[in-house]
Amino acid sequence: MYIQVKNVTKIYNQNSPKASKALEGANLDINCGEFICLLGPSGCGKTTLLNLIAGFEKPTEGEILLDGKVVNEPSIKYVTIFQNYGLLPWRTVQGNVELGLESLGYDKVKIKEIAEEYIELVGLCEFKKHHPYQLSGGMQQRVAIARALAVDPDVIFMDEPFGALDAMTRMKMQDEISSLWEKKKKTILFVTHDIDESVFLADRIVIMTPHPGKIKSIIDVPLARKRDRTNPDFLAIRDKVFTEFEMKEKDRIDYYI
Amino acid sequence: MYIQVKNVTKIYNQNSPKASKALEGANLDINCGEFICLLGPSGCGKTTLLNLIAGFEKPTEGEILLDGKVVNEPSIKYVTIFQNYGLLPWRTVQGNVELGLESLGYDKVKIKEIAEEYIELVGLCEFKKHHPYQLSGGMQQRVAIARALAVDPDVIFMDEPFGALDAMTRMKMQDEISSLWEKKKKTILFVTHDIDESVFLADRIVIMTPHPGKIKSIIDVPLARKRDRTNPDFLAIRDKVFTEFEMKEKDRIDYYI
Amino acid sequence: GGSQNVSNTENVTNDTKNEGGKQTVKIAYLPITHALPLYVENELGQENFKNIHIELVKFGSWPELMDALNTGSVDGASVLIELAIKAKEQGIDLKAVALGHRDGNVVVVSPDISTTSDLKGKTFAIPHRMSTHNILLYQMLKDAGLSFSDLDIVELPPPEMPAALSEGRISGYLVAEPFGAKAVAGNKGKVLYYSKDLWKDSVCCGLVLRGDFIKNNPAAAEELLKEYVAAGEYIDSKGEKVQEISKNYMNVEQNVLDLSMEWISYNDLKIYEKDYNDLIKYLVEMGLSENPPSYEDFVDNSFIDKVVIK
Amino acid sequence: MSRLRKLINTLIGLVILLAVWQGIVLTGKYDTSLLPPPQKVLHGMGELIENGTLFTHITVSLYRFFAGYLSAVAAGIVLGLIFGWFNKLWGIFDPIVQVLRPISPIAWFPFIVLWFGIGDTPAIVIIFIAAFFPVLLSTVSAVSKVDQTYLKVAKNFGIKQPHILTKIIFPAAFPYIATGLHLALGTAWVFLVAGEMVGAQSGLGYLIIDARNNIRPDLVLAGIIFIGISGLILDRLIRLLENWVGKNWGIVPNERGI
Amino acid sequence: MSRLRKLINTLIGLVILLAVWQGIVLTGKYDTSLLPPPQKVLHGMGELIENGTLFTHITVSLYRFFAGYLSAVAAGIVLGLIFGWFNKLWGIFDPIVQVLRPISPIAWFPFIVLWFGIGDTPAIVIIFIAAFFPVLLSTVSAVSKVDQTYLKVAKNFGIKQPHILTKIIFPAAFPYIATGLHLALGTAWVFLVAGEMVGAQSGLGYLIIDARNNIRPDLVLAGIIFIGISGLILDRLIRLLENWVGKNWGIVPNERGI
Ligand SMILES: Nc1ncnc2c1ncn2[C@@H]1O[C@H](COP(=O)(O)OP(=O)(O)OP(=O)(O)O)[C@@H](O)[C@H]1O
Ligand SMILES: Nc1ncnc2c1ncn2[C@@H]1O[C@H](COP(=O)(O)OP(=O)(O)OP(=O)(O)O)[C@@H](O)[C@H]1O
Ligand SMILES: [Mg+2]
Ligand SMILES: [Mg+2]
Repeated sequence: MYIQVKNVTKIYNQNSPKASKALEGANLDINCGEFICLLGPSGCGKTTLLNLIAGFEKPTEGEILLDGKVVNEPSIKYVTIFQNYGLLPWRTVQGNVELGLESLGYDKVKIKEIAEEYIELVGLCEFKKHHPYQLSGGMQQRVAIARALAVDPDVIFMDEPFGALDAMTRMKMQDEISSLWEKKKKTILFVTHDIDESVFLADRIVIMTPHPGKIKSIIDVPLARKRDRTNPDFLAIRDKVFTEFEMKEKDRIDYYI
Repeated sequence: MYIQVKNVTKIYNQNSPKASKALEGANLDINCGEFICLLGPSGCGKTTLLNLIAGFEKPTEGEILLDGKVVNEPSIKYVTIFQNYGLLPWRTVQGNVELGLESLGYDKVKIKEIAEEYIELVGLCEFKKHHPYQLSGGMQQRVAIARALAVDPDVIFMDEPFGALDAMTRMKMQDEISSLWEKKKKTILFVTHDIDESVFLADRIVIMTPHPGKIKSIIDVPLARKRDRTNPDFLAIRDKVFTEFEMKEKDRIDYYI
Repeated sequence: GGSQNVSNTENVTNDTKNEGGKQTVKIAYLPITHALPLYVENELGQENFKNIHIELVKFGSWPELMDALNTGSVDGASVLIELAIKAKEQGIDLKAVALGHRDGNVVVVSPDISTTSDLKGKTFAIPHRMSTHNILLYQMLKDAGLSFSDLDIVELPPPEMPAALSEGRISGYLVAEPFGAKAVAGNKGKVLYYSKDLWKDSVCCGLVLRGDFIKNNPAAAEELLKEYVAAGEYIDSKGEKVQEISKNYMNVEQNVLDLSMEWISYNDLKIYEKDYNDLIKYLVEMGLSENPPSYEDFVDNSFIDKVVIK
Repeated sequence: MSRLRKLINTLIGLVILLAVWQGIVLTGKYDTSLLPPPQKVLHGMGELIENGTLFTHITVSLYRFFAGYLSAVAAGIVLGLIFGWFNKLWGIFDPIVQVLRPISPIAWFPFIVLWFGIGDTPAIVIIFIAAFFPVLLSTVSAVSKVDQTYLKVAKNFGIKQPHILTKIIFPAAFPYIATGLHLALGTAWVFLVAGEMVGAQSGLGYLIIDARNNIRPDLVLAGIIFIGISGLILDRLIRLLENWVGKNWGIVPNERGI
Repeated sequence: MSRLRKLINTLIGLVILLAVWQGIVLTGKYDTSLLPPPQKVLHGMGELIENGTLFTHITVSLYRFFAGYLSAVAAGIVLGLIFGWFNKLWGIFDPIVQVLRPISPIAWFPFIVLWFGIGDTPAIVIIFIAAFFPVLLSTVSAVSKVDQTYLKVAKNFGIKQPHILTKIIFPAAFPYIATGLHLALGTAWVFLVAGEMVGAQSGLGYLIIDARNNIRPDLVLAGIIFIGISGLILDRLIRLLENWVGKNWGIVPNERGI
């Protein structure tokens, strides 16, 4: 197993009156090169689980191993793409992509070269001198992806990367990330609350439920790439995920909408 | 015909160097009591068309009739629910719902009575003394709906009302608005860029395309209520809408993501 | 102490108002030794007034005091006579009716200065150009064959002068009392000259009244002057209450006060024509005033003559 | 817990300040009659408290301050709402305000005395001037930043003037206005000393000026400390107001602390 | 078009101001030697321009202003970054700053002279004091408001100190700091007059004080006008800086105009 989440519980603000259990007894094994989607409604601990694996938070109980080693702190080998991209607005596209490379100790020429390579990969050559605010949401997302890929990480964590995009643009980006993944074969952990998105992208879908955050079940998606959103097999799995949610959630969901 | 959009074109900042054509030659007829969805990617003029019909903007060319009269300015008979709900943050739930009633000239007791009736309708009795920020997105949306319904309008305009909600909450709200519509039989114009959402809600889907904003086609949704998102008929129409977009958009979409 | 003096008659208006049937006369002052007769008059003369009641209004610096005097917010002031002359020249109706004091200004220098020429190239402070202190400095330099350009002259708020001298920021200063005595008593400076050595019978502070006040209330002005002159005589006769009164109005140490009292006198507070003309001559010569008011225009001795002759 | 922490921090801060001060005094570089040691200032403070004058000074100053500040707030908000709403009018008055604003109240002294005499009124006027511009400008900009959606909602629900101003614009702009009020409070308090230079016979500003003229640096420092502490208390009070606004207006309390 | 509109507005504003002023003078309520009419002030301004003193005054004032302001900016930003980063430290210094801040620079006069002498330095110090606190406080709060995501990104990409400060914190905080700089500029400029009260022999503030001593209200007003206009120009300049920051930092230019 490449990533092992062993019986992990996370309680925020432990030993304080406002303690809250964000994740309870999570177990998850991920293979190298797998595309995993964490799927669940708001507050079910998706971000928490991701942050734990990426090393931004420490588990209250349990243990997380990444490539055999206990995760203690973030590392440039495991790059996270944040919910709002986390681009530095004061740097150009080029500057943002160069950010991670700067601490890898390459010389300036090399840094520029690599950055340009990845900017080209995501098709933003024309925009490399632009600032993030001059780009659309989809383009910003691609910059974040280029920045992550540029440091050649082993794992990429993505936290609702397409949450802010409109539905059409979103589908386009799903296509892109899917084909990038096929090209680069990175291990990807992808958080979403969109059922279609998870079915379209994942090798396996980790279904989570809140109060407290838990892993409810894991659904395999044995569909070939590139997937077709209107294909019956696709719809069958989509159906399955729907059922998975609607069964137990129906009567509960009223309270936390 | 209850609402008639006759060959309407809207150009913003006309006669200035930054003039932009937001909508071109739109024609649309809507029956009383119909649920219409405007569907299309960002920038295709959905909001523009809605604002024109609601009277917030005036068409550059063409004419819009509502109940036989030319639309000139907004009226309390046609209420809009805005993209970010448009709740007044300094008023409680109750205060927000009372807002429209205050200008209808009812006395205080009557206002309170009506407001409470509609707060109950959307199931927020417990929260009537809360301020909007103390509510989740879905609950805020329901306040906006209660506020709109309270003034007993003939038409309700909704601009991406569920855009900020997560996918699960969104589905729940779709169920709710659908059953409210069946109960109250208002004419509803609903803007969205989510294909599933439009198929789930609409009697007819108005498909729009950008550059410049245009009505491309109108798709009937002859499905019974309450609809099932995994039902084959549902999926067939969903399919149809997909095709409608993917055909011409595919090669273009690259440029405006 | 003076700084704790809290007056409850805070609302000072343009109109002279009545208090217990008496007309209130507002006189502005700065808490300096030069206004001592006013303090004594306020404490001891008050009961002798038949028709008036004086109210002293303290200010922090000359410009604000002049603003109040010029605009009629007060009826009169004990003020640097040059400032009043300047105001008169600008068209404000003021009359000088008495001196504030005689002599009493000293040139204070740091210990390393022993003659005027030692000041060459050094920084020297005066309160501002429109002052007797500037004239005294002019005369002192002239006596030593120097001119203003040989020194670096700065205008400084008087309270900051002792500190500036003590810290060596300036090498000397010339200003109203007790700021000179402060440095001397603290051994931070010494007296280089007394004003009477530089310019005999120099005119410094004066009691100035507004023209409209004099015109409308000549009797009040006369009463005011009567006790004012009496106060001056009382001070010079080393009246027993002088110490206590001055401590009440100027919250400075005893030794500082004693020292500054040694240099100053308060008898014969009449403004004589010769002294005034000397002053005018200086002002014109130094380019401080182009068209100063004549003695007749500016000085009104009618009151002091009445009360002194009595 | 957090309160205790704050108290401890404040005490540590105080100790550091006193230590530095005492340290400078101990170097002997400055004459103690020019830079008095802490205990002398403490003694001066005690003197002022004991003979009761401090209380008078503070009440008088607070009276003047609030008279000036509150009237500036009222005038600034009303004019700000008007200017903010009638953009064209603001276009004309904006340059006037922008030229008048950077002028020190001290520079206005001759004219303030001319129009307002001496004593309480000029102090109030100077505090008014100091507070007025921040309030006015923040109100104008707050109105111009009111979310268009609220106005659309008002129009949609048939709300007419003056209700648009009272029910929509003012409450929508109020959180920004409150920030302006906070800012103005600080600015205005700083001008208390200047305000009490024109013929005032009491007040904290007067206390300082008088102590300065009497060459009593211990009392100057005592006055400085009283002014600083009162200013701090006023600041905390308006911060409470701001937090209250934030809570009732549905905004996360702002921590700017400016 | 919009430029022209602005110019016309400014002119209309000017005309209104002059008309009101002239109107007050014409009522005859105030002696013209106390409230001079516009033409007399204009004449005074002409006089100052002709004999070249105005130029000297302005350059001297600007020198002092920038010396004080820029050093306050440097000190405020550096300390602000440090305090903002080391929260605990700020907990201790916060109370000290909060007590010192509301104290008028005028109150510090005796000690400023004691430590900094007379002439240029005290003016610079007073402007420094006036500018320092807004810069410091806005920097501290800017640092505390830096989006945690940026820090996470930095950590993720293995960026270490001091690069976190220079590459992340400072640029991330800079837009807020720039607002603080704007604020500080206005505050500091107001204190120019106060600053030039301590032994300065030139400068716009001195010009006003000297005119007051010479009972020349026309020159006082001339000085006021010059100070107002210079302040306005400085304000526009820093607004350009702010817009530049906004543009290069990916923020919508702010229109607060405070
Ligand atoms: N730093 C934190 N401190 C305290 N509680 C937290 C913190 N972060 C998350 N929580 C709580 O933990 C729970 C899980 O949060 P988490 O952000 O992991 O959910 P999520 O599934 O990512 O939700 P979303 O879809 O809204 O992003 C929530 O109840 C949340 O309030
Ligand atoms: N007030 C305006 N002034 C100028 N141009 C505008 C204005 N409002 C919209 N536009 C332009 O008109 C076009 C259509 O905008 P509109 O807001 O109607 O699109 P939309 O379909 O609602 O998009 P979205 O899904 O992003 O809300 C866009 O190109 C937009 O830039
Ligand atoms: Mg999350
Ligand atoms: Mg829209």
